[in-house]
Amino acid sequence: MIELSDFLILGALLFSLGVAGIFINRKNVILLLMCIELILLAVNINFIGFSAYLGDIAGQIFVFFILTVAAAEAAIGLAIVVVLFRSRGDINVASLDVMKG
Amino acid sequence: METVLYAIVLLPLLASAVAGLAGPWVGRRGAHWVTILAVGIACALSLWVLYGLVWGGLEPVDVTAYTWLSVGDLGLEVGFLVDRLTALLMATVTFVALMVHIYTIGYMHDDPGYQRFFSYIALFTFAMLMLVMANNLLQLFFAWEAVGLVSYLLIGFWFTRESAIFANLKAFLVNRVGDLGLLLGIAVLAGAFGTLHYGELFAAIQADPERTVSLLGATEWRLATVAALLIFVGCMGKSAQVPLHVWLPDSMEGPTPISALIHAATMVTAGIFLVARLSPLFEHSTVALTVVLIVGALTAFSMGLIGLVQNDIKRVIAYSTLSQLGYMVAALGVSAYAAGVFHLFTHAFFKALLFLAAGSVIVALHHEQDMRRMGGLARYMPVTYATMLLATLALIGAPGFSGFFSKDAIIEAVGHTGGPWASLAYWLLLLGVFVTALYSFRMLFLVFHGRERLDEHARAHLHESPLVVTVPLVLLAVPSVLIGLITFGPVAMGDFLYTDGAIRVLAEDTGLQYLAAHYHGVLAFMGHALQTPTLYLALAGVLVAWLLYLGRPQLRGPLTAPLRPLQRVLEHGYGFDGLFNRGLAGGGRALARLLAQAGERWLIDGALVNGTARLIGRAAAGVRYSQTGLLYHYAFVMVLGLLLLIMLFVLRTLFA
Amino acid sequence: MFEGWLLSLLIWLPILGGAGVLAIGRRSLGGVRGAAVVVASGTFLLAAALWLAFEPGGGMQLVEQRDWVPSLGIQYYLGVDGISMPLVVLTALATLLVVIAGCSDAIHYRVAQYMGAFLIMEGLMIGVFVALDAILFYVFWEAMLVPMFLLIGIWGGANRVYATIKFFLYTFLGSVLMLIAFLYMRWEVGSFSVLAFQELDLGLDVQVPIFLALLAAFAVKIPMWPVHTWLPDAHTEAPTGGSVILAAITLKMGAYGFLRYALPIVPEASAQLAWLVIAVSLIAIVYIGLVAIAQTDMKRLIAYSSIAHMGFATLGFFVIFQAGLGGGAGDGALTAMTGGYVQLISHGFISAALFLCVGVLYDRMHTREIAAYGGVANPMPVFGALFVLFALANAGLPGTSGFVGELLVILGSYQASFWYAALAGLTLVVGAAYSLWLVKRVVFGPVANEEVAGLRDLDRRELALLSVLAVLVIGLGIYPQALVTVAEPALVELLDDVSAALTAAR
Amino acid sequence: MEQVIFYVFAAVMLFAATMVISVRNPVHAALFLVLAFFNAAIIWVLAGAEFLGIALVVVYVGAVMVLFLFVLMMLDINAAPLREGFARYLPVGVLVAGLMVLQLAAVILSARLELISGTIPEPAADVNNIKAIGGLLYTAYVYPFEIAAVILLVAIVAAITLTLRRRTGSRKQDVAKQLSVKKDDRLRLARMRPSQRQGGGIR
Amino acid sequence: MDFETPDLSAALPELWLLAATCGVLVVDLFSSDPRRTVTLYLAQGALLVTAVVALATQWGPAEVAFSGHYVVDSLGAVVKAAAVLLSALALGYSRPYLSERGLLQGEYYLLTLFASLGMLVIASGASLLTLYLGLELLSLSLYALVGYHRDSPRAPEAAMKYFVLGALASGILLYGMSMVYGASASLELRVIADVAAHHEDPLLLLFGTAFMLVGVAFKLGAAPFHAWVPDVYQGAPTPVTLLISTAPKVAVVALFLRLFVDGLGPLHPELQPMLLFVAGASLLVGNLVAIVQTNLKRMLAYSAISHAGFIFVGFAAGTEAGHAAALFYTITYSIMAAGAFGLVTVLSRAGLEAEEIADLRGLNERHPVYAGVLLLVLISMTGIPGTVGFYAKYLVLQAAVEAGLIPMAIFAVIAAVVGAFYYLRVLKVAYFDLPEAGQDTAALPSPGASAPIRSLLVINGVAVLVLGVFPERLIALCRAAIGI
Repeated sequence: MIELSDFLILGALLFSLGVAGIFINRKNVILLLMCIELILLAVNINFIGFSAYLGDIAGQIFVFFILTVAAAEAAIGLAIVVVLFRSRGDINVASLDVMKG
Repeated sequence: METVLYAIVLLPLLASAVAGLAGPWVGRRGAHWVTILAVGIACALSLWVLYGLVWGGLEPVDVTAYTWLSVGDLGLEVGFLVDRLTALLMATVTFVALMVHIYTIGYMHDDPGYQRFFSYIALFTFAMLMLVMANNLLQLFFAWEAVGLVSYLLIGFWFTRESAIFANLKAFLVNRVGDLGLLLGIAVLAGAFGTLHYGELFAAIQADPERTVSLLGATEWRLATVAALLIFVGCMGKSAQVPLHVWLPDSMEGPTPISALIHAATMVTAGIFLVARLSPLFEHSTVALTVVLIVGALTAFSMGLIGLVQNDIKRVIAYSTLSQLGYMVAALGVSAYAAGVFHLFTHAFFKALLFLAAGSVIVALHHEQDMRRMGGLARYMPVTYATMLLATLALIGAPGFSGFFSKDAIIEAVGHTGGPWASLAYWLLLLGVFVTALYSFRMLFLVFHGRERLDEHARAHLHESPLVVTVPLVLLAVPSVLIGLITFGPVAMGDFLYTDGAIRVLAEDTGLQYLAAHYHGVLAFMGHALQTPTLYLALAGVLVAWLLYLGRPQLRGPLTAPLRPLQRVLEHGYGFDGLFNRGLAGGGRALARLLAQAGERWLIDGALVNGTARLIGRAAAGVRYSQTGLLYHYAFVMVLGLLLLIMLFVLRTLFA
Repeated sequence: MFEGWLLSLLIWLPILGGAGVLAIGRRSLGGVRGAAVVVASGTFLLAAALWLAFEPGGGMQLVEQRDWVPSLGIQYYLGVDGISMPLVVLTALATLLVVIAGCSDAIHYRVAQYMGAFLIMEGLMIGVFVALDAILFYVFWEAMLVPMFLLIGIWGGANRVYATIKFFLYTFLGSVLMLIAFLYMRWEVGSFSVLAFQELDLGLDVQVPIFLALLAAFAVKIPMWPVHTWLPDAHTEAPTGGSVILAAITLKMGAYGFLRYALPIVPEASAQLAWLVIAVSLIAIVYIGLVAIAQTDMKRLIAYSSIAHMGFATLGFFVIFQAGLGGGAGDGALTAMTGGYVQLISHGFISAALFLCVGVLYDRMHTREIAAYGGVANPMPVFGALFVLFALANAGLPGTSGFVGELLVILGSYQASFWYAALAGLTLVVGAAYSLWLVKRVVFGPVANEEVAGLRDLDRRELALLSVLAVLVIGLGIYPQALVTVAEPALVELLDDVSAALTAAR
Repeated sequence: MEQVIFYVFAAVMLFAATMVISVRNPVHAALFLVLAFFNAAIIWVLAGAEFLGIALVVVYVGAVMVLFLFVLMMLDINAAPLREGFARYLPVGVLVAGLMVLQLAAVILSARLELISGTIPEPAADVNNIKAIGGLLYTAYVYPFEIAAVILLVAIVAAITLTLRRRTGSRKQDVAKQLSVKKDDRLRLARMRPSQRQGGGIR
Repeated sequence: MDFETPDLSAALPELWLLAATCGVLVVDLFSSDPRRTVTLYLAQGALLVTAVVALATQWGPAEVAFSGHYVVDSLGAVVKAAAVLLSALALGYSRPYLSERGLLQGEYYLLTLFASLGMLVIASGASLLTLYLGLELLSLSLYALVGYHRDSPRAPEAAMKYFVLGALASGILLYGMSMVYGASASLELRVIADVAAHHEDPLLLLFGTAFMLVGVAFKLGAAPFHAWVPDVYQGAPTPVTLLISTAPKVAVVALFLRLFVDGLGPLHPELQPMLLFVAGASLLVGNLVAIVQTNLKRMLAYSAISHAGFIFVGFAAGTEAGHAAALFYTITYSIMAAGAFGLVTVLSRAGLEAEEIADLRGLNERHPVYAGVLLLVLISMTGIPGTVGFYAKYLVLQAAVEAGLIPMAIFAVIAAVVGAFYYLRVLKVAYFDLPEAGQDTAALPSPGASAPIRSLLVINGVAVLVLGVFPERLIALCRAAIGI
């Protein structure tokens, strides 16, 4: 028997990893997109865990929509990455500091 | 009667307005005619009032003319109280003022500010009349300040002279110190009795003389003492008593006619009048009277001494005024109000004469005032010399001259008053007589006798002054000599000032009452003088002056050598001037600069206001620094914010 | 006939007129000046009509009450009593003078905006004095900052930016706290009517914070030590007209606030904290007076003297609690309060005149440094005479309006304590010192330099402006009863209310 | 049994996720992400969400991750110099991430909530997950479904807007542009200011 | 299985706008007009019609449709109308700017319309799902719009930052939603409200709420989730900045009200300290850092942060008055922001972005009317009475005071005073500074805008004044929308 808390802890760990990935990573912007995918995955695990626990299918449907949106988000995100690369020739996160202060 | 009073007061005011505001239209002649006419009429009417009050059966008047302001129960009004005291002063003021007006035509002949000057002196006359005719303290204060104002304007009449505008500022400020005392005294009285009308005030004090007032904590002070002392501070300011005398010698910067007016009939006498007018109040406080006596005696002696070392002819006379004012105040201090007022009265004539005569000399020498560059003028200016001599004799108290009676009466009155303070004062006043004679004749000898020390240019044009100058001199000389003989009996020794309650004396055994009781006529009084040291001291003074300045000038060096330190002290006016200029004025300005710099610029503006702004700016720069532009820092901040929210507000409920 | 609209007209005529002047813009200089003078004169005539229509002792009059923002309970609620009416007239007068003074070549840059700002400000200031709804009051109170900000900033002196921003922020900070207090009271009372506020029966624990909030607003505006430092800067840098309005009117707004809000609404807290206000008032009188002496800039000096003079007003208003409030022998409370009130109007005349005088000099010499002058009376005798007159009035000479308030406050505060009177009385010396020392250095003395020698005396416009003020200064000094008759009943009523509230609290 | 499977796959998934954020080469990171998704899919199936598990693999692994790889390779980024500073900031990152895990765990494991005791029920054998979802999607969830469609449309439009390069070589007259030309577009006056203080105090 | 056709008419505004957007898409495809006049007018027309439709069909008591995913009520109607009108305003300002930079393409309008559609969805969202989807629809469109000016050195960077942080925020929001779902077993806000009201231990709900709050605060640009705001405001093309700073804010206020009032309202006592924290931090950070900005757009961005703080004070009050205040504040702030950014747009032209504060030097000398608009807008942002900004602050403060949040109210007004400084600084440059001697006045920005846009700007400025003097209508509307 899988306990609900297992799911949630898994989600929590994954969420934290994703979030940490965003602020630890100083390299590739695309990695940030991957981290976002990790975060969404964590959320999805939560939803599915609750959905199963509650016996309510709405959680699964939410996950379905999250997947859809995530795909759209990825598309736009990658498009921005491409634009960024074209405009400055690299996608180094640390070099995104023209505007500050 | 009231119409007459209005006319007396308002005519000079109107004339002043005409001369001042319409100066360009009325021209020089218009200005002097209108003012002289107005003051002349006022003088005539004043004499008529005096006559009426004394002989004509007029009753003293106490009317309210105009409500200036009424707030709640407190009515502040303008009104006239005319009794014999007032009438006497009205007559003196207008008469002297009239003489000064006439004299001015000659004296200010070439001055571009001719109309302005007439306007001022007419205004001065008006202010002084308002002062003496007031029936309440507020109006008195109004006039008091107005007098101060006009003196300010007159002393600074030649406003392009640095020294003149310094002197007038000084005069005004020192007077203001006195005014502060007077105003507070008024506040005390108004606060206690809810009225400022003389009659009501005196009645109220009479009803409850022991009333007290608390000033500091629980300590109770007698109201009468507090009020009297505060008001006397005002008197010290206007009547230039030590230590508020510093403005007076400097006020010599004004044109000479104004010196005459200020020193003889107006302004400086206001303080004497004030105390006399408020005698019902002062009588209730022996403390106050003692203070008055000491201040007066000190002034009388110490200021006379300074007169010895002055070289400026007008400053000698100025110090003599200070000294004489001291006599008057000392008289007030022993409840010899009549003697004080009488001295005021006689002094007005001969002091005006002294100044005008000095002015005649100054004009003749083209505004030369230094006595060391005069000498031997008697033969060039006989009328001036003669009148000046008479005035000087009156001043030193030569028997028969007006000054003799008034001054002797004061000295005798003080002498017949008991108590250690009175004895001290008596000795000071006696010595003062010697000093007075010494400096007066020193001046006379230096100016009119001896070697001519004039420069050639001055000598070439030297001649007697025109009639318009000499006539007032002569006209003033007459009362200077005679007025004492005529009026001494009734005014000083009699009950002239007491019958209508103008002056009230509570004590039964004052020195003056003793004198009055033993008074047997003018001649007897003169005879009695032979037995007093006064006369001999005056004579000694004259002799010493003759010896040092005319007879044996070569003795002057050896004799005065040991006194050199004293001389230096005197030349510095006991340091009062230094104290005032550097200590008070300089100190005040230094304090002001300190406050402006440290308090305003550094503390409030610098530290508090701009400091706050700087602090905000620093904080802003700090927070701004956190906006690095780097994506991971932004994300980091967001996550920290999230953790903070959870930690502060969610986990709190978990562990609550 | 139009009495029901009189107050509205007084507010909106200048505001709309100002907008109209703005609309003329740069097209016609003469048109701008003419229109501005017409609007200002019209407003002044309305104000004169107000004086005539006013019945002394008649309580709130010419009341207009309409819904404005009904969902918030904010009303367009106007009315005048003896306290506000003279201030309205003073405002109209000062603006008229300023507008006429602005018709010279000294103001050549963006004249339409200059005039428009003054006219709009006039309407707003009148609004402050006649508003009986707290929010309406606040709206006028704050909105006034904007034209003044621009006036100082655009037409001001070298350091104008610092001065105007300081002015704005300082007063803004003070008044926002007042807004909070209003909101709180509206919560308690359900209406913003000032009169309803005054009926409010609050506990002392609530009154004190409200009082402090109101104090923050009014103390800054008046200004009181130590939140006064915006004033010298603002006065100094403002153009002449701005200084005149600042000194003559805006400072009065703070004082008016005390009379209309602080004292009647939170009497107990006012009584409780009166010592504080009295203390800073005395500090203002003595300390600020001394500071004024040390100034080297004419306008700065006059600005400091304004602070000192307003100290008399606040002293008069708050000494009442210790000066026999509620009648009694001499009735020091009424005396002091009347004195404070007269001081407001008088200071309006005198400071306006002094700033105009400085403006006259500044227009010719383009410096305000005292040291640059000396002996001005030689080339400018008429000016010199008037300047001396106003300086003497500033020093509180009897016979001028400056004396009346000081006398009454001193007499009244003596009832509270001899030492209050003594410290306040020091102004006799200190005030004379800074005023006359200024005169000595500027007007008197030998001609300081070539430039001074070349000065021309007042032209007719300047002479007319200063003469009007001279007449008012002397008139109020000789016949103060004209003002007191109008104001006294309202002040008595105020004192009665305060004393009743205090009695009830005990 | 299920528990063991869960833990194994969860462990692998966490490992993969850790590698995603820490490996040097972004291509490797993408592959590790694929691994994580696979494991997640299995866990989802364990919890009875078969449809979503399949969809995850098909949609994510099949489409989205391929897109990632495609872009990565297209942009051809040099991986080596990007390592700098990683170790330096790691402790802080780990600290905050750990703190976050602690907080989340504190709530999830809190005894007050019955999340620990709650178990995931066995998926009922007769329930058709796909059918249930499909039935709801087009009835109760029709409105969100439409919005999702619009979101995808936006993604298309946005991606095209951002990345499509219109041919720039063609010469075309732009009257508006010609008209709006100002002198300064052709001529630039270099204005040299003395070094100016940053930070905008009142100037 | 029954397949019922749902009653689509409930969502008429959304459907209309979607249809119109598709229509615009097609029309634009076939339009060869380089100025895109038809597209612009169609888009604006579509938005205006949407506003009318929303107010006409949806004003009234709340009704739920689409199986609990959609709610028809007055709040939705007002928010929709405000949002689309502001979008239309943003479009109105945009054309010259875009055309001068060669950016004038149909996609710009499409994305704006999609963003507006997202706002509509949010405004009527009655379930977590709808709200999430609406938010994503809005956000995705905005990400693309921010990066729209591809050749600019800053826009891609801004877009990247916005995107990554926005996605992170969405993730956090979703995590919170998952917790709320777990606690209440439903996505419907009505049900969640019911659960929240009767839950004896709302820890999990509260936990989720904290996460969701982060998501919402991020979208509103409130500290400490504000870091994106200045960079995005600065980097985005000015018309996009204008859009971002106006309409979406109104939608996000609706999002807040839906989530935390309709849904989690019963939790307000626990939520209040968080809201106060966010409000305080925003007021502090926004006002402080704005002081040291030299770039006008950045400064306005920080000022937006501080205004978000004020909006949060209204939220924190938690009363209906507070919510109405927040709504009013947001709408009026949007009008002011539109004026401010509109002015920047109008003053800019190809090759010169008039976005440095120093560029405004001597504006009053050159263009007194524009200077007047700037004056009105900025003093309104300061909160000076006579302008609508005063009533915005007033309503918030009154709500705060009546909710007993007097210390917060005092803090807010003091922050507003600090904030006044930087607005004054801009006015100082525009009014008090003259063009430098030797500076060629032609080198200063001059309006490259056509007459309609100039009048639009003037109307915008005057609206600030008129609403400030006669605020009753708008206040009453906002209050009615909340249900007072």
